[in-house]
Amino acid sequence: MAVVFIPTLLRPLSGGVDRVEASGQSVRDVIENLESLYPGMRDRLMDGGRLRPNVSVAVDGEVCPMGALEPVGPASEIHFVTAISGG
Amino acid sequence: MQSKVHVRTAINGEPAEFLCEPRQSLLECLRDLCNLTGTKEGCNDGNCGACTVEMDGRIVTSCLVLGVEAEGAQIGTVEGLARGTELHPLQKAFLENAALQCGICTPGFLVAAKALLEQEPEPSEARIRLWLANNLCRCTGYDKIIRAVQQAAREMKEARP
Amino acid sequence: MTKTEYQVVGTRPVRHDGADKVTGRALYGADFQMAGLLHGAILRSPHAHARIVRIDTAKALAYPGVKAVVTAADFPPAPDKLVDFGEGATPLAYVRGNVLASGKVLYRGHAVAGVAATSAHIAEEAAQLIEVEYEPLPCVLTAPEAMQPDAPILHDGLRTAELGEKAQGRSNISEHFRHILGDSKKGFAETDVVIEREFSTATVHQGYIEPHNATALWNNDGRVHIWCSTQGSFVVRDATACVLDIAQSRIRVTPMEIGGGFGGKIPVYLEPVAALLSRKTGRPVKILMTRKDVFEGTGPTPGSYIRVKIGATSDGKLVAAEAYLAYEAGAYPGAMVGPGGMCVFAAYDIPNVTIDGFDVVVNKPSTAAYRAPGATNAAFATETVIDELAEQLGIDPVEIRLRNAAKEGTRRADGPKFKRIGCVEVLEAVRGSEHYQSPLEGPNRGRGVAVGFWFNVGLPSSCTINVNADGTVNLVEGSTDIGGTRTSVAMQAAEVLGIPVEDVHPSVVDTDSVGFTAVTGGSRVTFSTGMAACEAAGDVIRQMKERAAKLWETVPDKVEAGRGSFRCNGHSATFKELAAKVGETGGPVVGRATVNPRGVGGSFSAAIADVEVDPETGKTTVLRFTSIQDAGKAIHPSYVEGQMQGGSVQGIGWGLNEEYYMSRDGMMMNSSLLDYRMPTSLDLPMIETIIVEVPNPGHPFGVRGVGEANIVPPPAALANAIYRAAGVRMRRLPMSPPAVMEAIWSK
Amino acid sequence: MQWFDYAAPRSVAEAVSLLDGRPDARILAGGTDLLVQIRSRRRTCGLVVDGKRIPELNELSFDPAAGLTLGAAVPCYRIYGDRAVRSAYPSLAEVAGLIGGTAIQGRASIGGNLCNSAPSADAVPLLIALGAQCRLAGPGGGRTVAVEQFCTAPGRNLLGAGELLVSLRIPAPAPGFAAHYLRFIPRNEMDIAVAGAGVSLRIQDGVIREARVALASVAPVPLFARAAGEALAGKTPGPEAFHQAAEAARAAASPITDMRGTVEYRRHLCAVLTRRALEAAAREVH
Repeated sequence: MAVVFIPTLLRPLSGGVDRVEASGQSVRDVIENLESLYPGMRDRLMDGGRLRPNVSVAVDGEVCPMGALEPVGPASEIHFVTAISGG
Repeated sequence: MQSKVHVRTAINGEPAEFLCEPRQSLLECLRDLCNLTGTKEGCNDGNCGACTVEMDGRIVTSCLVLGVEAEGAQIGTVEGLARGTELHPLQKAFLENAALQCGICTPGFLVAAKALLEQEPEPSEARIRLWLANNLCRCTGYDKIIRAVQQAAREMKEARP
Repeated sequence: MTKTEYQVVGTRPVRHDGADKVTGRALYGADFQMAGLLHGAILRSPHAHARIVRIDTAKALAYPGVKAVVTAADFPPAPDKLVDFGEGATPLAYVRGNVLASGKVLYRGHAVAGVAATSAHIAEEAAQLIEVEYEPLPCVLTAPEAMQPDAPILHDGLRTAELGEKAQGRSNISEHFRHILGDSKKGFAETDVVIEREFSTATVHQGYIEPHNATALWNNDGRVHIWCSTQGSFVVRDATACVLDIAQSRIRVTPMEIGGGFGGKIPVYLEPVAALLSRKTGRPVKILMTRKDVFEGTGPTPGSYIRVKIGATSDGKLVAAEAYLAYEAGAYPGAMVGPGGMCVFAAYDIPNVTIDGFDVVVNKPSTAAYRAPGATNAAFATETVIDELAEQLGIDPVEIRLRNAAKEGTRRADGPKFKRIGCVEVLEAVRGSEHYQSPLEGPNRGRGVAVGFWFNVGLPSSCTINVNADGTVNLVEGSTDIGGTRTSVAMQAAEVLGIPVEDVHPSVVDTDSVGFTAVTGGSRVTFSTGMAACEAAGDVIRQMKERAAKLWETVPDKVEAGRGSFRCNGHSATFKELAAKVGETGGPVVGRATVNPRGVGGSFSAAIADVEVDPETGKTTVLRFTSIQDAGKAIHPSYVEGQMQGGSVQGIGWGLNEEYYMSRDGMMMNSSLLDYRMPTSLDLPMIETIIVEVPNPGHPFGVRGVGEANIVPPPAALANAIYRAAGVRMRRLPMSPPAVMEAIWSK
Repeated sequence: MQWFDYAAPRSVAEAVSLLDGRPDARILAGGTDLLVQIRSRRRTCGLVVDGKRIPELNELSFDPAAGLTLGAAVPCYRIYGDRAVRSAYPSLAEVAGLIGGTAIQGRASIGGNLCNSAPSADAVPLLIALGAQCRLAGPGGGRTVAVEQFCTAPGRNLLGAGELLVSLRIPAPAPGFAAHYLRFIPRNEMDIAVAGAGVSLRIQDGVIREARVALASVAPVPLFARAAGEALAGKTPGPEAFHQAAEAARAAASPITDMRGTVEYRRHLCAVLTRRALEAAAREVH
């Protein structure tokens, strides 16, 4: 099962838990499973099947261009991070 | 009555003439009337040096010269630096030293540096920095520009008989 | 590990566009000419905050030579949607509102109307004839003031967002984020020394020498062609399409040469206005900004208010840290405080961290990216607090950083663990440098160091490589070249193909002629577009093997390729020889690749600054300066050095003199290059460079982007140096002579 | 930029007749201030009268007895390039090299610097210290005024309708005379003085016989700090005398707070710069 790190601002939804195991083949699956654990989580992270604007996902430390469609490994670490651009 | 002025001048050693409004700067006349767009506008108030040209043997910021003032003058622009296909030693040195990044300030620096080396063939680093302080570059931090001018000075010295 | 031997990578060839750029032939946006061209001008708001009551364009339209006037009323109705052009998602209404103000003006310099006329002078005169009746409103100019409950509100509809949830009630805070790692309260309890300081930094501008420009032609077939100087031609296409509510395929953007950007030439300002004016007139319209327009009407980088608290044990181990960052977004949200929060403690392995960030709108120009956006402000705070800690603990400032340096596996405050990074190597290079080792002598002199980080980005790039019969190739890319990237990209293709870099002819083409390519920004071109070039070159090699196999009557897999030659069963052919035969073996060879890479390698950079402070005037002179940066692998070392030197000097300007000096009513008082004091050649020493190479495993040659991290440490390094020279801790940028003098007086 | 007409008269009389009755006419010398002001709509102008083709405005001549005649339109580079100026008035050569950068000095003139009448004009405090006189020409004939009387308010001076500055006359330096101008700018070039101090000293037999001090950027006009100079007369050059003069300069200053500095900072700089300029001038005498 992948380890999902709950973003600080969503920890009220998880009762303060900062990481949780969740299964799923893709980031979207994982979020759906997270939703069943902590209702309300999905809408904070996704909007219409895609990650919300300005939310990026990092799987195993790499920011993933495919977002919600990104495949997730059985022991992946998943973080939701600020999207970075640059000058 | 608003009427344009016929100006006869010489640009890069060739006779040139144009018809301009008195309010048009030499920079505008070069760029818009003579199609010499190598001279750039960065600030239009004399503080960036991107529009530096030679006028009667002196460098000036062409944004602060009226086109009508070019009557009878000798104007030198970046387009006049190379001789045919042979680049000026400064142009070569700028390329070899990676002394340009975006390149927008480069024409002004080249024209200014050429005037310096013609007047003072062996300037010190401090002298180069002072002379070029009228030319802003935001990309390079000046380091490679100064080195390029130093290299060109050396090469021009060696090339002299 | 053995060092890979490269033929091209790591050499210093002359850039492909060099001759054009030293002869004045290179065509920048302002140089564009076309038959029938009209010239535009923009009318800008004289108020920092006002309601637009009425706009009367009659007098302007009647002025001889004027062909058209446009205002926000000329935009089609705005669909309510979010748009993202690579710099973060934002409501379309905000993007459009910044192009031409609608209802309210939100900063002095806010564009209100555009005019097209037969000459630029006439357009400018006519703009002054547009009558705008304003109802001035109170303005708010700094983040702390704008966050007050009774502050004037810029946007009635703005609600504070916290990761997908919007707060109730109007506010100037568009976003709040928080990162918690460990437990900072508990952490501080375990420390021996805690230092907490407040900082503020002024709004500064990227200061590119070329003002913004755009020419647009709304053609009779309904397609719009735009020529402009931009960091991202596809961004201009997509943003203009959104603003005008037309299909992006109706727009073609030809990127002209660009005279500097540093993040500031990503947003659109003039392009949609020029397009509207062209539609009204049926003629091409060119608009050039003045320098004042650039300062007042484009996107500088945020001013900020920052609090940083760091605690350490007596042996110099950092245990806990907290940061509070409030960045001024300007008129519309998007202050890049997110990256600031991700970078504020990035250089350190600290187990207990809390970071709060606020994106705050104020009545100043809508900010844009500027070289490692958000990171420099944050590092100024952190790196001066670290310096104080080192002093209090009696530890060398480089040593304390090394003891706590982030490394592979260090968990960042925002969650993920670092991959392979070069923070330790950069700090070791500082410590080992001749500069740091040599003593600094003399009165009123001091040395400071600081370190900084920038993530860099990947994002999509496309590339095609066409093989010519003479053995050269034409490389087609979409990354506008601001500092020699045609060459750094071509070098990578040449390395893969095994041919001289002079045999690669790179072209930056328009949006109809190459696949989508994201902006030249985020230090991504040599990384991402370079990777696309590598892959396209690999595609060429694959096809060339097929051609060789045909010639030698074998299968492609049996053909070996390397260093520009192909071999199989005693046959061999050089790339050039094989290229001559592509016609007879099946026709043209075109390699292609698109990438959207992960594996972006972040870059650490450090600075060593030696200064002398005149105790009677407060003026700081930079005596010696060294920039150290991890480039992963320097493709073209001269251009890596150039990025380091340029970024350092921008950082020096930011640190010492640059600022938007605002009047109380929101007017920038120093909107010229005379009074906005960017460094001149006379203000600087040579900028020494040390390139560190900790290869990025995510790139074929190990590249880490080097465009940005170098601007991050200089202000802090200077502040630390000033402290040693003059005995004053500077916590406000810029550290201009009057500011330093005042600090000396209040010692 | 608004439309204007252009004329390039060949004589002072022709220039006066062009200016007379045209309140919207402006004399153009180097144009480095005028064109910027017209372009930014800070000055209106319907007629630009180019002074550079008038011989008297281009005169640069030194007479050991009568002193220096400096035509109003003589560009800075000619001033610091002139051997006689460099030898007799090194401070003048130096100040000509302070105005703008190299390319600006190809055009900008000291006369223009004076006529622009900015409180920050670098050349004007030095001209005051040098005891320079302005030679004006107008419809009613010519007149001569001391430089310290020329500027009347920021951007304003006592040039009347139809009147123009023809030249400056600077007395020949007496034995034991030296002058110096120092300004403070945050950058090292291309900047406007936060404060400036122009001083002159005539030292005879180890005693200051005469001294003048003038200040830039600390009053509505370039300021003749008479008391600071008078404080030096009869004193031995040295730290004590210079300190007193510096304090008198500080007291004379009435600066404002703006983007270049605060009131307090500028007063402080007045004292520092006056002292440093006096030290430099005294060094030059010896």
